[in-house]
Amino acid sequence: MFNKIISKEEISDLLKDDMTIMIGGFIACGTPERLIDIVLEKGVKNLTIIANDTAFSDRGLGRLITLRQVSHVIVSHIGTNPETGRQMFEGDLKVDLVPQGTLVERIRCGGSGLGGFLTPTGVGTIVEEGKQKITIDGVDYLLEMPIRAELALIYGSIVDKAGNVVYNATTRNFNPLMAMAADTVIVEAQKLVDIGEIQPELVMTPSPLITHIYAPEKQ
Amino acid sequence: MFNKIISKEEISDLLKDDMTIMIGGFIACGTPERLIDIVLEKGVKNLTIIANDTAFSDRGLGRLITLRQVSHVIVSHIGTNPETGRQMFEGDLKVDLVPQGTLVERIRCGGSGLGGFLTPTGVGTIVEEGKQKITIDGVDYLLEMPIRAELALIYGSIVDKAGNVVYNATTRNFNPLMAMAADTVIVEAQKLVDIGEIQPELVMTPSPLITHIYAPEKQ
Amino acid sequence: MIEDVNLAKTIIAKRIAREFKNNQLVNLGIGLPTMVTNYIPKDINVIFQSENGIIGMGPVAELAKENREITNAGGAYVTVMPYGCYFDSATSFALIRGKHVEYTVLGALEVDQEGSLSNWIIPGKKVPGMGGAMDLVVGAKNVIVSTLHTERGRSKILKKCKLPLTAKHVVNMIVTELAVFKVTSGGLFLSEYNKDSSIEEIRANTEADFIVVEEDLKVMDID
Amino acid sequence: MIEDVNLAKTIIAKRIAREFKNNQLVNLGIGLPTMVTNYIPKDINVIFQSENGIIGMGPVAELAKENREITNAGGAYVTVMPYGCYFDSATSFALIRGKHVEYTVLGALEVDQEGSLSNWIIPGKKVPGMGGAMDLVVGAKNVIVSTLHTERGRSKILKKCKLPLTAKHVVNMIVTELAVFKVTSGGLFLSEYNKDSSIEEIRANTEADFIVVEEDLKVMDID
Repeated sequence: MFNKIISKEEISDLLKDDMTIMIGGFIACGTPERLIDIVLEKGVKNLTIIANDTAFSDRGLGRLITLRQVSHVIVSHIGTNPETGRQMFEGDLKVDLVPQGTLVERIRCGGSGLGGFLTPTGVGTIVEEGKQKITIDGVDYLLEMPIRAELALIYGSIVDKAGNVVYNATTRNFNPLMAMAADTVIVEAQKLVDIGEIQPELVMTPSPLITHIYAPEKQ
Repeated sequence: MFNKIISKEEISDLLKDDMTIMIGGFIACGTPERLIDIVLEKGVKNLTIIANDTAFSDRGLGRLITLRQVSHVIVSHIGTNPETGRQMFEGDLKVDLVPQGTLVERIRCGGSGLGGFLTPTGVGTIVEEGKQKITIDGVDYLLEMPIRAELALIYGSIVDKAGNVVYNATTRNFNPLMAMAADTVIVEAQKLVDIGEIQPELVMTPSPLITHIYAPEKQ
Repeated sequence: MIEDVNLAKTIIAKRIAREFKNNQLVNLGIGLPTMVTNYIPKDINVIFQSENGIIGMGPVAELAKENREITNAGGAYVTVMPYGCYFDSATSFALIRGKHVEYTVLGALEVDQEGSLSNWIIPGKKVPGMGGAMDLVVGAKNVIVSTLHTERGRSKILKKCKLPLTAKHVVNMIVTELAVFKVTSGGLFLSEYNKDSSIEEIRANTEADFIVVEEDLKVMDID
Repeated sequence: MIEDVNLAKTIIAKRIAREFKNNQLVNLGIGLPTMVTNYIPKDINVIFQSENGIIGMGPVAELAKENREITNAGGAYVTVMPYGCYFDSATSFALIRGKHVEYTVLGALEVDQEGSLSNWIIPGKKVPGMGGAMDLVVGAKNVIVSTLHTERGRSKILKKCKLPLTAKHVVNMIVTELAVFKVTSGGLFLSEYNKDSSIEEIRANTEADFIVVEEDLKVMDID
């Protein structure tokens, strides 16, 4: 009935130079490391990466920066990966820093058919540069815009064969939001289970949002 | 450590005439019927109710309309309760109809510290009357505003003594959003359990959002 | 004309049921649209969304087997498929507005040749409210209107809706017991006709202007 | 002045720990703010929020007992209390911006007498990014800045921040090893002083203008 399991080779074929990719995770917790392996192996270049942070130079999506496959990151934090800062100062990597709450809400917006939202975060700081400011009842807000990607690579602790996803503990972070905001969504299943094994209340990403399932243990 | 269990009498004392109250539920599924009983018994008047719909004349929050305790409803649908339409046509009840997706997003906004959001829903219809229209990349959006209440009455299928809430099946609907958007939040616990009995991934409303727990079975 | 209303509705439901592909996510309105579930081809798995918080909605619950915590958007007790799941209303409408629902099928008070739809209010008479309809027609990838071709002899498909709109320029397809129309930026096209009817009968019962491209015209697939 | 940096930090952490009431929801920044957990009075239950998706965060996980799926906002492996729960980042910042977090405690590069804060960038030198700090200071009900009073002999509490701001006019309280200040619309008030220091020493080491109301002035409670 559902036929979403995909191989390493099929994923590799989906990857192109110049792509915009969202990658789930928070400082490499809840990050699809085995999917990142495939991006590394394929060696695609000039990527734009949307993520919470750039993790470490040898862990998480930081590995893509170390190998210079990325030309632009849109993130809230780069402090854990000195390589990001180095490439930025050398002029090789464009870094857009976005407040974390604004970044995740922009992703939600991009996946929810909303045209933007008003947030008080960033008012009176350099974050407001180039943005429309709207005052309501005397309070200033920035109009922040939705963001989407061609591809989202996410992590799932438990995934059923229909594509329903459960994220354990703090692996949830950006993953369920990104699953709504990309044209193609691939989940790396830490554990793949049969349909019916997940309590329906526990599902955090409904199956129709998942395009493909990658189950490294089954390879 | 946590001391959130509240009695019928204490709840009754919190209720006042002219209050704005959010009530969870979707056509009386996931509605706190026993909390509504207390509002009926107290007989407070001139209430403003924010909810998805007005349920039935003898079930759900429709009972408050039947007893003429409500002067204003902000809902997406009144079709299941002819009494609402009757009082509206007689001029006794003010009815604001809001598209369901806009209504729930306004509640989320009210609980999330956002100043508003842009939605394509309602553009070109009477819903746009009196609202700011913002055009982005040639697409028209309505700027919709946050909404909050003094009190939220919600239903929880399983509630622990700290106030963590699980909603079974379709009882979830508006409940977790309303739990974020009111100054005081009372949950009616269908089943009250000890701390530690709920899997932490399954919690749908975190305990700090719940002010009081009402457990009718314990009364 | 097909005088038997139940037969007419069955024709509409059957035709719409042929529209879906495997594993597509579909939201059906209350009433006629819900009848579509009875005619889904056996080799096609359609995933039903209910805007009160279900993906993978199954049939209505059997009597005495109802679970009071599982209802559909009309308040009826329903079942859920093994691949199903639940979510809150904010997530539900994020899915709906965010173009994650492939098809929405709704009834109409009026629909017009520009793809505008009125189905939520008759001012001064009947005011049920829009519920989730305004979000559904704006957000779903494809909007199908299911309607009897005429009501009390009057065409339901107009040049321009007169009642307050549910949304402007959103309908992709109109299915009646006599015909299937496609709404495009170039106008309303008759794409299929009921073999028991005729283009002349359709024209006589349709207020809207529509275009017929003979070589593209097909017979409605309802057998 | 207190020359021992560790002692200074301990004083700050101890004082901030006295600020919380039972069952309040608190978010602590990385570094000095995290030290506060060590000094919460035994009769007070503070509920810790971690913006990566925890309410009810417990102590750092013991070595070899780490669960790789449970980290804090700094990426360290932590534990969770029995009353704890998890959520996604959109929900986390809905809680933060929505004034559901009672206190946020953060470090500062600079803080000023108007309650503005700079703690995320030194242009051209150090650009870690703001992470969740901008949302936390705008959204939390109370913003406490924890900072050593001076750095390399220079006051951290300025008339006006010179570095790019994290937010304008948001700080409620500044706690250093020498003093506690309250930021009000009427200006910066010295509310407490370390009994091993003096108002003169505080004035000599503070660039900001501050007001002293003798009858309201207290000794810092850090024993």
